[in-house]
Amino acid sequence: MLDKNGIAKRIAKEVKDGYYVNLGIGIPTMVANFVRDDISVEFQSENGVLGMGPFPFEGEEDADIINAGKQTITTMPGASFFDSVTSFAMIRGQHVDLTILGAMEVSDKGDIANWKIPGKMVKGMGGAMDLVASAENIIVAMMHTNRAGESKLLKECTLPLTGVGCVKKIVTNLAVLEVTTDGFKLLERAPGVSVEAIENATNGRLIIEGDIPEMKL
Amino acid sequence: MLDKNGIAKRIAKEVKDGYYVNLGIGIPTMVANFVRDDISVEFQSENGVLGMGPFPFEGEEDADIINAGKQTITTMPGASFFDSVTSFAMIRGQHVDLTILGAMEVSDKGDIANWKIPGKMVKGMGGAMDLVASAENIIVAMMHTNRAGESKLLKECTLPLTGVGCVKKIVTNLAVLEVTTDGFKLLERAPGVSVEAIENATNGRLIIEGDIPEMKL
Amino acid sequence: MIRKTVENVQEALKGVKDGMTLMLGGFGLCGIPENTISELVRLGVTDLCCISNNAGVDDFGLGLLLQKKQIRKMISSYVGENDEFERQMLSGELEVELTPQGTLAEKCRAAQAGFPAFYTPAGFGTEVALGKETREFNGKMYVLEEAFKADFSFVKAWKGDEAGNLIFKGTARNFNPCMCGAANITVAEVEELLPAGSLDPNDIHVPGIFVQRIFQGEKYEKRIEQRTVRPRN
Amino acid sequence: MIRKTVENVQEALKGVKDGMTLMLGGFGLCGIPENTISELVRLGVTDLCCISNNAGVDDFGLGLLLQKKQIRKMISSYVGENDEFERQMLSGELEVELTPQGTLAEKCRAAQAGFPAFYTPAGFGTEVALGKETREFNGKMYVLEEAFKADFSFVKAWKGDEAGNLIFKGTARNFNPCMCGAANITVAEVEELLPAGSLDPNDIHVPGIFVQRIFQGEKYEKRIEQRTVRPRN
Repeated sequence: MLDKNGIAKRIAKEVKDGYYVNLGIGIPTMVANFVRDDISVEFQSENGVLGMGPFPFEGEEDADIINAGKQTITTMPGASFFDSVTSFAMIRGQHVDLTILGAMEVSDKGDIANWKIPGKMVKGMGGAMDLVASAENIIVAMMHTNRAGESKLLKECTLPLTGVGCVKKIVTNLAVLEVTTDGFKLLERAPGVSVEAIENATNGRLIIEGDIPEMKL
Repeated sequence: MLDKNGIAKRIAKEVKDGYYVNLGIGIPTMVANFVRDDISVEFQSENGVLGMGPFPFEGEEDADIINAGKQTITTMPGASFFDSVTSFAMIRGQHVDLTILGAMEVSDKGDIANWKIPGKMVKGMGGAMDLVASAENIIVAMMHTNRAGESKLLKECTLPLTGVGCVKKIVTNLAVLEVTTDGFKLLERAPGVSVEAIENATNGRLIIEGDIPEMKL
Repeated sequence: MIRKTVENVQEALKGVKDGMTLMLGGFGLCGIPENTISELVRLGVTDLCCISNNAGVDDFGLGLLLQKKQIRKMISSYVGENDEFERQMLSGELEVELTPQGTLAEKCRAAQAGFPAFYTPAGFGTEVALGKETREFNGKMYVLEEAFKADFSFVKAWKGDEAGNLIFKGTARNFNPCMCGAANITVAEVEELLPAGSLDPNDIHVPGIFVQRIFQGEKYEKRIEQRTVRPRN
Repeated sequence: MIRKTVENVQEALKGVKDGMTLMLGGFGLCGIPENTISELVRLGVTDLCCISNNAGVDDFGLGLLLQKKQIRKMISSYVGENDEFERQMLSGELEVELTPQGTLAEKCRAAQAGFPAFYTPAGFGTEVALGKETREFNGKMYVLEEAFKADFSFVKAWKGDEAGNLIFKGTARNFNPCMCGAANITVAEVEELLPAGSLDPNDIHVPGIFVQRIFQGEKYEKRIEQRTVRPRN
């Protein structure tokens, strides 16, 4: 079973040379720490920066340079700043190659819910609805089950949707899955996790074909 | 009767302190020469400059700094350069206070034709259609009649339209007219021009109420 | 050059009244019009509709207006980090219209650029699209979203000049440019107000035509929401 | 940082084929991709559809491609100053689609920003609106215009860096920014190509994400169409 760092590490392997990548808040942000050094990747943050670097050294924080999670950041050589309209032109116009974000629920049709729990938590969708409606290549990073032990991979989402039929891949603490027209296709097991454990933790349609390899990190 | 300079001079009196003004090619461009020195005006050119100044001194021309008529220009303190999208945001968004342009024909309903003579002259509309469709305040600068002596102020335009019901005021070599729901309302006569001469040169509905003053330049 | 300079925030906010719709730039606490918000609190105008990507934190940014219950309605994309906001919303005191972030930006830009409405894929199939026209183009579904209308836009820039030209710093740019010219009156507060001619015409982020009033803010706290750092080796 | 530098114009134009739709930046002869146009002439590609605000003059700019009859269709707002163009158009050899200038810019921007179509007031009631959907919003009539689709965008900037970031000079900016990212492949030629990190991230006009290939042009003639001057006193 993976921890959050493990999920981020596995997703980092999906990042290819030359990619522009948008990272959501939480586990997705951690992906940046695990991307190979020998490839060129630029991180976009929807509040208006391309070419994000690591956190600043203490004392060098600049209130005017933050990411979408409102964290102080730095920039890399070749970075640019721009306004929100241009930022979403990048996103809506499909110039961002890979979008990684968290979710509360994903359905076996690729629907995603991650912005609202009616009557309980209403923080808003931020840029998530724009991202999932436009991105060609979306990976969801999340735990396989919620705190109550219930599956987050469902037949139908029960929470208000963020987007419809948009998720292509999911990396959880238990598995890597692809969303196909027939449901979640199991691609890889997390180290030490059995196919049965994944079946038990998955509520939506699950496709298991042949031997399922253990993921390499 | 006015010459082209006279038309430009009369129109210059319509330019108010604090106005952003878009000047078309031809007579409109000449208006800039006659605007009072004691008011602040900024000239916009739709190819991407606000705060246009006079032509450069010889030897100081810059191929990268031109107006929409492709003439080399200079800029005034406080000028800005921008792209075509932003330029037409200014125009379509009604941030430009006054638009002055030439015309081949104007109808007594405020329609304007100035971009095409079928089978003969097809230079294109450039920014004219955007300008007339959005500007709240459009003044047409033109000769009252064409070279064949035919009126350019018509009941209906005969040439392909540039815009519908958009012209508010017309300054010609003979008169200043306002476009009202009842037709062209004669406001002023050019020096030495009789009301009869204006009537004879006008084909569309012409409203003459009371004494028509001679224009002051 | 058309002068737009006003002496202070009081003069800049002349005409702001109860019940108005205001746009306010900024992302989180980054690039917010701090001096304007303080003056709105002091003025005590109420029943406001605020269009702003976020709602500040409890004791800074728009949170200050929320505390005083000056806001009737918020139009935002993300309103976390604010307990008082959540309380007012869940109790029904505060009306909230949540809008996808890119749609929010474009609704401002549409108002600025004279577009009445636009089609965006964001929110299709979600509750955001409820009651809105949807339409297919080239096999993909889009939602028709209308341009905002607002009485005032309040933005914050790094440098500005007397002609109203603005330059922003870093990610403090965010929603500020698209809100300029998107309301009847745009008021820009800047850290440094310069004479016309001080800024390179090539470097202007927002041309002065989109700004009606400009003033130099008295002080900027520029509070950081999430101070994240790495150790020096 | 993602490197996009190519060695020369030959490499930059790899993949350009007969029958393609090309966007070309510039207004008149100002800010046109001179080196790209020369190479298109040399390549002899034909049956092209060119989206460009103007069509050059007889012996410069897109006029060079017209002379060689490489263009099947022009989509432009203004095509004066070009006798050969007029001859080909009136004889029917050349297909011409005239589009209002602001609409032309926005059709590029829509393609760049992922909008399938937009409503503009320009051209309502004129032959430009024939066959197009029209619609009323708030008492005013608008025409529905669709985003362009193109195979290549060719733009010209003043300075660029290896990450594809672009900065323009003066009014040579014009249509270049909205064409970046509006085609499958965007190629930028620049007067000066710099290492990444040479340009201030605040000053970038077009972020590199919208540009796939960048090269330094061999030479720039920058011809002036209307040399207007005033006498020194």
